[in-house]
Amino acid sequence: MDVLYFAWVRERIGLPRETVHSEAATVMELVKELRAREDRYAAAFADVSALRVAVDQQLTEFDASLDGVREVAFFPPMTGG
Amino acid sequence: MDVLYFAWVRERIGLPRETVHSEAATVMELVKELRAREDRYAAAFADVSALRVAVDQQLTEFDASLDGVREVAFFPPMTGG
Amino acid sequence: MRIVVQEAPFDLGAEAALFAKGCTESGAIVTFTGIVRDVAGGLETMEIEHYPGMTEAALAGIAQEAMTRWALEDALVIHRHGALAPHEMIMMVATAAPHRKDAFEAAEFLMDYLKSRAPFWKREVTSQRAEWVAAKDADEDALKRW
Amino acid sequence: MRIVVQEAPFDLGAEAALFAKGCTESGAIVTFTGIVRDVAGGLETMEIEHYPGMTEAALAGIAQEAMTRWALEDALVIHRHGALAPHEMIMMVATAAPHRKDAFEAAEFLMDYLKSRAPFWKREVTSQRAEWVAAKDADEDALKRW
Repeated sequence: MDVLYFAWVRERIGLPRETVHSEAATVMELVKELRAREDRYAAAFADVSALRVAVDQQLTEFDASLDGVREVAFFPPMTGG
Repeated sequence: MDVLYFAWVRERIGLPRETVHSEAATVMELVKELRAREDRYAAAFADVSALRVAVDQQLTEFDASLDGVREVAFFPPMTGG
Repeated sequence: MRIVVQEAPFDLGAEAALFAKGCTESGAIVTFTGIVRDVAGGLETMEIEHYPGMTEAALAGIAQEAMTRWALEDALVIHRHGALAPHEMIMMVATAAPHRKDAFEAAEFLMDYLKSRAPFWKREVTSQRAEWVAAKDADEDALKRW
Repeated sequence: MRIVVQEAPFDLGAEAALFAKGCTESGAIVTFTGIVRDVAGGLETMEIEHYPGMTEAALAGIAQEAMTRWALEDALVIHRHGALAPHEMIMMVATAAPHRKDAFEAAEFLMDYLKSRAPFWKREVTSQRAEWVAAKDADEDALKRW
């Protein structure tokens, strides 16, 4: 699936998007896999309460299922308007 | 002093403005004098709770003093906006 | 602070742009525009009577009160009088503030006060009859929240 | 209902006039415009990042929710992204309704949701540093009233 990063999450990880092959059943499982990869991921995902997640472009929670999902995006709380 | 009428008060009395010589001390005393004049005044001032009054172009109450006042206006509740 | 009372139409787009251009410290601009509605059907004209002299003073007083109560950079009130056709714009207010909450609240305050405390009276004229618009209890009640 | 996400500036006056022109059943039109403020001093650009695809869907969802909750004739949302200078307009919303209460509430609802639920992120760039704008608790709290 495609994993997207925005704002300081993008900066910390150092790329805006990547394709990830994962068997993770939930967003949180995916986060744990990403954290284990490298320090920059561990740093970006250190505190998920500071993050928001969208699955297939819909805001959701970290316990959301990844079944059939094509796109997951991680980013800080939004600051539009 | 000048006495002004607006909206249906103006229509009922039949004129927009007139000069009134009165010794009335308060708005309510002036209303009583006007009521006593003719039926059209009595009709216009029958129920002062349906009216509003401005003294020298400031909204006020019917017990307001007329001491030194140049202009009194009677009208229904306003419907601007 | 600009207060305009006029019979002629005004240009919402031009007024909004002009107002915004004059605001250099604000993060939030709110405009409200009131339009003649033909609620019952058959409305030919909405006649708006006002009290020249007092109208301008009352609007300026209401706008000054808004400037005092909220952290506004500027406020604008435009109100027309005379005979208006359905869908014509009657009036507009605009507020500019550092924060959106102030701009919104001040605009609502201006509208609530302008509805019930500025000397305007509306009369609806159809081919059948002409009738003064009655003040709504809800409009008087709206003042209580401020 | 029109949703626009663009890098280019928009023309508040032209957009407000166009929106009003399209509304034939409304008595009340509210617009809100957000402008880049230089709060701390020294702001060179406000960079706005967004999530193409999701942004449009999120704004449309929020506007649709407003249309459902209030008796709106129409709603408009315009939001820019990219690098903006101080005093540039970032975004606007407009609402049209028969009554002013609906138009005001819906515009405030749109703003509150757009602040915290549309995928935009602001970064303030000065000559010294570049810093992501932190979400405010007050903005998250503002959602609770709806």
